[in-house]
Amino acid sequence: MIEFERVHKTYKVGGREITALEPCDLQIPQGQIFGLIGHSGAGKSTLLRLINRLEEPSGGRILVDGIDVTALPAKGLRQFRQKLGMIFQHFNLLSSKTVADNVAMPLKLAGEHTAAEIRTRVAMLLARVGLSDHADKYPAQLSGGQKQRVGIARALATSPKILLCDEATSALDPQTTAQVLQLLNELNRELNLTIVLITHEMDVIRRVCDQVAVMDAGQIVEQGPVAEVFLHPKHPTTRRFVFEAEQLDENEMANDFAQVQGRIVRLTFQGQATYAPLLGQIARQSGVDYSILGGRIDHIRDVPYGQLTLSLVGGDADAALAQLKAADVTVEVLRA
Amino acid sequence: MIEFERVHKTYKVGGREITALEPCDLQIPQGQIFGLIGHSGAGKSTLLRLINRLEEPSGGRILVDGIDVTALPAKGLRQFRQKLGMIFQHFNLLSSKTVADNVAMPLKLAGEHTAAEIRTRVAMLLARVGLSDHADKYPAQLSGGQKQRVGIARALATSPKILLCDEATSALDPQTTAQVLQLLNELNRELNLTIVLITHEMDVIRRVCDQVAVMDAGQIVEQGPVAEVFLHPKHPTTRRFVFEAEQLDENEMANDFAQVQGRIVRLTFQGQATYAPLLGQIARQSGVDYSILGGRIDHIRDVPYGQLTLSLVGGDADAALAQLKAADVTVEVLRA
Amino acid sequence: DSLSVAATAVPHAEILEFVKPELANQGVTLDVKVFTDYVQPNVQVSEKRIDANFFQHQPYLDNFNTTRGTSLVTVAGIHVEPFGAYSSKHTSLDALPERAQVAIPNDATNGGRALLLLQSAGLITLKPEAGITATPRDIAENPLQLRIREIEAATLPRVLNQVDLALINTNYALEAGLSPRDDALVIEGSESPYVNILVTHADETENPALNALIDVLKTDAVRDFILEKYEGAVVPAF
Amino acid sequence: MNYFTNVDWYDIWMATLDTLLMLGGSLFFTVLLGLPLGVLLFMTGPKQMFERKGLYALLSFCVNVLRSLPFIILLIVMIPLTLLITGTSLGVAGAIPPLVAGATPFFARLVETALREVDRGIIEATQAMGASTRQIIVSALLPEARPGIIAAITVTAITLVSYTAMAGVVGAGGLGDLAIRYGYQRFQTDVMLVTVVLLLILVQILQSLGDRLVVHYSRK
Amino acid sequence: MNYFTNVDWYDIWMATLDTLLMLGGSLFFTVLLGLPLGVLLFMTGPKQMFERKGLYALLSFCVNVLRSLPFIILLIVMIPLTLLITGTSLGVAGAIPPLVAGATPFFARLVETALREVDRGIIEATQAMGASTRQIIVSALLPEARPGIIAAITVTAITLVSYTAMAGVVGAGGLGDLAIRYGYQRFQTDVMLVTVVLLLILVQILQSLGDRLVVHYSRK
Ligand SMILES: Nc1ncnc2c1ncn2[C@@H]1O[C@H](COP(=O)(O)OP(=O)(O)OP(=O)(O)O)[C@@H](O)[C@H]1O
Ligand SMILES: Nc1ncnc2c1ncn2[C@@H]1O[C@H](COP(=O)(O)OP(=O)(O)OP(=O)(O)O)[C@@H](O)[C@H]1O
Ligand code: MET
Ligand SMILES: [Mg+2]
Ligand SMILES: [Mg+2]
Repeated sequence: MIEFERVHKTYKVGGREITALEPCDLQIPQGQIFGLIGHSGAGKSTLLRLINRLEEPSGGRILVDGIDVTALPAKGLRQFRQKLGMIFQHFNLLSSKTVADNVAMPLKLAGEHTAAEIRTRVAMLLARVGLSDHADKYPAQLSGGQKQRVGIARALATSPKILLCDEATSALDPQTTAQVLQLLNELNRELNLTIVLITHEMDVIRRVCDQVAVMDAGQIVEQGPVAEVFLHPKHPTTRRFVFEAEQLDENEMANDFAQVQGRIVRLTFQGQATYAPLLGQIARQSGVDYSILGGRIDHIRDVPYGQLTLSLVGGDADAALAQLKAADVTVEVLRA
Repeated sequence: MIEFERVHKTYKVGGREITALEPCDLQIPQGQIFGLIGHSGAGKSTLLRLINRLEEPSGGRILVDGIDVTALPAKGLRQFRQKLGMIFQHFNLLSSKTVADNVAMPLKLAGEHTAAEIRTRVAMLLARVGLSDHADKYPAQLSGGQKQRVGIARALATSPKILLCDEATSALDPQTTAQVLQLLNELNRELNLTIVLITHEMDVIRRVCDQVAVMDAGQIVEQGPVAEVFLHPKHPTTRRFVFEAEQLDENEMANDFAQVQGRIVRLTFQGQATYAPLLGQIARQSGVDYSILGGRIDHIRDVPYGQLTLSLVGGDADAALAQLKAADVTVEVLRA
Repeated sequence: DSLSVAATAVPHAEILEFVKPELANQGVTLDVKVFTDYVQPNVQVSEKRIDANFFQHQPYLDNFNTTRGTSLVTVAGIHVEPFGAYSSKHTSLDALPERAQVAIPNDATNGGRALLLLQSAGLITLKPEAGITATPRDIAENPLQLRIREIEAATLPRVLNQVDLALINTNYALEAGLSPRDDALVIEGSESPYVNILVTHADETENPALNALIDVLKTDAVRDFILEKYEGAVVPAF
Repeated sequence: MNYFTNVDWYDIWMATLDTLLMLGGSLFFTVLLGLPLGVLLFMTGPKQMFERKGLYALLSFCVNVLRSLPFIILLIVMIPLTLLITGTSLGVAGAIPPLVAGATPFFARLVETALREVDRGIIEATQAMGASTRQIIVSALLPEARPGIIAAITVTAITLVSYTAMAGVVGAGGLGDLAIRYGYQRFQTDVMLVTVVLLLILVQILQSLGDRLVVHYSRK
Repeated sequence: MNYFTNVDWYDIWMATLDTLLMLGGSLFFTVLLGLPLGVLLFMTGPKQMFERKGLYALLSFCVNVLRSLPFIILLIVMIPLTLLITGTSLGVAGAIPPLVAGATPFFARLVETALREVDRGIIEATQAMGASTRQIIVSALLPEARPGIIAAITVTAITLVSYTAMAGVVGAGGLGDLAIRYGYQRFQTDVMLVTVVLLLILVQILQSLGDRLVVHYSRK
C-alpha cells in the first residue's frame, strides 16, 4: 500500500518557484497495477520519483506499507529502496558495464547472492526480455528499445515488491510491448507485485492496469478503475485524453459526420453484453438501418468492452435505443 | 525523392560483425510521409541515420533528389544536411543551452537570419509545440515530453525539405501527439515536406503516413500504402505486427472465442463502404444473428476503414457473406 | 671504515672522486652524496646523517651557523672558486654607463658575494651592517644608478649579451666558454675569503676516516688535478 | 610587525605584483594557445570525429616534448625564442613565454580530456544540422564542455602559480621566488610565512572562483 | 659515441632507474591517496550528493595549501614528516613523500573534475537500487568516470616526471636532475640531450599507454 498525504513538490528555476506537484492525496493498494496518465509535463515522473525519494517532497508524507518514507534515515532508505524496482524514462544504464553487468548490478549491490546465482538469474532475465544475444554488448551499441529492455530486466532483477515504471514501453514496438506487459502481468499475479506505471499508450493502461489516475498541471484530476475512467470519463481533461486516444476528437467528428444522415449515438458495452448479438436483433426488430462510424471492441484487462458510434436511419430508433438500454448498454446521443 | 541502392550497414563488436541493415533498396517519393515500423533492434534507426550520413554505409548508394549522398565531400554534405531536419530518439539537446537557444541553434548555424528573425521564429516554434512558458529553462529542467518537443521544434527550425523522425512522439501523451502529428501533416501539405518517420505507435502511421515499410532483422520485409499493408498484411512479421497493434493475437483470440458459437469471420471495410449501413441490412435480409467480437472503425490518413471480427449464428450465413463481398468488403473466415 | 660526504657536483664531488682510490688504499670507503642545493648538506651533517660536507666557503658557514644555531666546524680549506665580472658590451668597468644593467646571482651566497665584489671595484657602497648575504636593498650608495638584476647563477652566462655587466661564478663562466683570465673585467684573487671548506659536526672532528680524507686532499696530486682540470676556474688554496 | 623583522613590505608588494603579472600574462596566453591545441588533439584523436593518426601523433609528440623538459631546462632552451618574442629573456616579460610553453601542453591535455566527456549524441545532432567543423567546436563542443574546461583553467592557473616560483631563474621575481630566496636560502621564516600565506590566498581565490563558475555553468 | 664525450652511460642508466623508481613510487601513492581525496571533494562539493559546505571548505583548503607551496619549499617543509615515514629525507626514498604531497592534491582536483562529468541519471539509478554511498562510488561513479580518471593519472604521471627533476635538492638524482646538473649548470649539451630524449621516451610511453587505456575504456 502506497499512500500520499498532502504531498507536494516545487522546483526553483532562477528566482521563480515552479510547482510540479500540487498537494496530493493518493492510495495505491498492494498488488495493484496502477496507471498514471496525463499530459507532457503534468507531473507524472515527479510523482513517481517521490515514491522512492529520488525527489525530496517539498511537503507532505509518503507512507509505504505504513512506513513514513519521507522520514527514513539514510540506512532505512537504502533498505526500502532495495525492495523497489525502477524503470527510468531515459533508461539510465551504466555506459561502462555490459548489458549482463547492468542487469546483475542490483543483485551484486544487494550482496545476498553467489556469483553463480547471479549469472543464472541474469541469463533468465535477459532471455525474458529477448536480449540473450546482446549480453556482452555495451549500452552504446544497443538500439533504443534494446536499452529500454535492459532497464526493465535490471528493475526486475531483485524481485522487488513494488515496481515503478516511467514509460517503460515507450521505445518498444507493439509486439515487444505485449511481451513486456505479459511479463508484468504474470509478476503481478504470481508475486502480488505492486506496479505504478506511467504511460502514454492507452492500450497499455487497458491491457494491464487495475486503476488509473489522470494528472493535469500537477494535480490528479480523476482516478478510478480503468473501465470506469475510460468508458465514462468525467473530468474535461480525462475526456479529451481518452477521446484523443480513441481518435474521437469531438470537433473533427462533427465535421466528418456532416454528410452522414440520421441520428448519431455512442454505445458503450461492458462485460458479456459486448458479445451478445444485440445489434443484429435490433436491426431486425426495430427496422433501423445503422452504419458504424467509429469505435472499437476490445478488452480492459480481461473484461471485454465495446464503444461504437452509430448513425441510425429509418425504422423505430427510439424503440431500438430503449432495447439497448434494457440490455445494459450505455447510450449517449451525440446528434438527435 | 530518397533512393537506397543496395545499401547495407554492419557494425563490429569485439571481433564479430553485426549486420544492422541487409542490402536494401528503397524509394521514398518527394512529399510523402513515409512510416517505418519494426521490432526493437530491427535496424530502423540505422536506416534513418544513413540518410543524412550520421552512419556511413558499409556499401551501396543513397541518392537524394538524384545526388549521391554517399559520395558528397565534406562541404556538400554540410549543405545537404542543412536541408534536413532530424528528431532524435534520445533528443540530443545541448545541456548548456536554454530551450530557446537549442531551437535557435540550426538557424544560427545556417547564418542566414538576423537575430530578430531568429527570435520571432523561435517564439513561433515554441508556441506551436506548447513550450512558450519554458523558453528559458535548461533541458535538465524539463520533463521527458517537453524535451522531445524541444527536439521537434529544433528540427523544424530551418524549414527543412526532408524531416527524419526517430520516434518523435514516443514520449508524448496522445493529445500532444495529435498536435504534433497535425503540425507534421500541415507542413507536409503546405511545404511538400518529405517525412521519414519511425514509430511504434500504429495510430501514428494510420493518421499521417502515406506509405509504410516494415523492417525485420535488418530487412524491409513489406512496403506499400498504409491501408494496403495494415488491412491486408502479407509477410508473417507484418501480420504479427499489425495484429499485435490491434491486440488481435491469433492464439489468444482462438481461446477467447472458444465459448462463442457460430462462424467467426473478419470483415475489412475500406472507404465509403465503411459508413454504408450494410450490417443492419444483412441482419434483416439473411436472418443471421451476429456479435462483434473485436475490431475498430477508424481512419487511415483521411480514408475511413473498418475491421471487425464477427460471430455469425443462425440464418443464411453464406448469403450474408456473399452480399458483403458484393459490397466490396473483404471477408476472411477465421472459423467455419 | 666508511665516510659519507655531501658535495656539490662540481668541483667538490669530482675532487672527492679523484681521491677515492687513494683513500680506499688506506681502508676508508668514501661515499660521495651529490646535492644541488646549499641548505640540505649542512642540515644533514648537523643531524649527523652524513659525516661531512664539502661545498661551501667560510662566510657561508658562519652565516648558516648563526641563523640556524648549528655548530658545524671547518676542518680544512681546499680551494677557491673565484668570482668575476663579465661583459659582452663593455671592455672595462670604467666604460659602464649610467643606469647600466648589472646581473648578479640570485642565491643568498653568490648574490652577496657579487655585491661585495662590486663594492671592492668601487661601483657601489654597501651598508656597513650588510654581511655576506647582502642584497640589493643593502646598497647605500649607487653613483651610477646601476640597475641590479638578480638571476639564477647558471643562467647568467646565457643572458650575458642582454646586460651591461654580469657577475659570474668562475665555474659557470668556464663551462659557458668564457675565459676568466682573459674575459673578466675584474676577478677575485686566491687571497679571497671564499675558500671552500670541508665541514663536519663538532663531535666528528676526531674521526680518523675524516682525518685521512683531509690528508689525502691536501696533496700535490690534488693540487695538480685541480689546476689541470679546471684551468683556473678553481684555484687550490692549500 | 615585531615578528616580521625581515619582511620588507614593499618587496612583498612588488613580488605580489610580479606574481600577478606573470600569472595573468601566462594564463591568458596558455588558454589562448592551449584551447585550440586541446581541441585539435581531441578532434584528431583516436576514434574521434576527425581522426587523423599522423597529425595526432605529431601534435601529441610536440606536446610530450614540452612536457618532458624539466622547467628550468625549458627556461634556458627557450631563451632565443623568448628574446625574439618579447625582446628580453629577463624579468617578468622573459618568464612569460616559458611559462606559457610549459603550461600550454598541460592545459591542452586537460581540455582534450574535458572534450572527450561531451555526449556523442549532441555532436551528432550538431552535425545533422549541417554545422561546419568550426561551428561544431564553437557552438556545441565548447559550450557543452564548459564546466570541464573551467575546471581545467583553474587547475592550470594554480599550477602556473607554482611554476612562477621557478621563474627566479630568469630574474622574474614573484612571491614564490621570494619564498625560496629569503625564506629558504636565507632562513627568514617570517618572509617565507608571509609569501606562502599570500600564495595560499591567491590559490584560494582562484580555486573558489573556478568552483563557482563550474557550478554556475553546470546544467546537467 | 664521439659526440657524446661527456656522457657517462652508467650514470645515465642509474639516473633512469632513479627516475623510474621515483615515478613508480610516487605515482602509486598519489593515486592511492588522491583518488579517495578526489571522491571526497566531489561528493561533498557544491550541489553534489553529500553536499557538506564545511567539510568541502576544509578539504579544499588543505588541498590549496599544498598546491600553493612552491615545490622546493614543500620538499624542505616536509623533511621531518618524510623522516618519520621513510626514515630518511635523502635519495629516492626521501623524494617520494614530497612528490606524493605535491601531486596528490593536484590529482585529487582532476579526479573531482572527472567525477563531475558522470551522468546524474546513472547516479540516481544506482541510488534507486538502494546502493550505499560506498557502493555508489565503487559500482557507479568510478567505473563511469574511468576514462577521465585514467586521463588524470596520465597527466599526473607526466607532471610527476617533471617534478622529479627537482628532487635533486634532496639528492634523489634521476634524469631530470642530471639534465639540470650537467646540461644546465655545466653546459654539457650532450648530457642534456641524452637525458631529455630519455625523459621524452618515458613521457611518450606514459601518454600512449594512457591514451590506449582511455580509448579501451570509453564505452560511450
Ligand atoms: N554502435 C553499434 N554497435 C553495434 N551494434 C549496434 C550499434 N548500433 C546499433 N547496433 C545494433 O544494430 C541493430 C539495429 O539497431 P537500430 O538502432 O537500427 O534498431 P532500431 O530498429 O532503431 O530499434 P529500436 O526500435 O529499439 O530503436 C540492433 O541489433 C543493435 O543492437
Ligand atoms: N529539475 C527541474 N527544475 C525545474 N522544473 C522541473 C524540473 N523537473 C521537472 N520540472 C518541471 O516540472 C513539471 C513536471 O515534470 P515531470 O517530469 O513530472 O512531467 P511528466 O508528467 O513526467 O511529463 P512527461 O510525460 O513529458 O515526461 C514540468 O513542467 C517540468 O518542466
Ligand atoms: N662553491 C661555492 C663557491 O665557492 C660555494 C658556495 S657557499 C654555499 O662559490
Ligand atoms: Mg516524465
Ligand atoms: Mg531506434
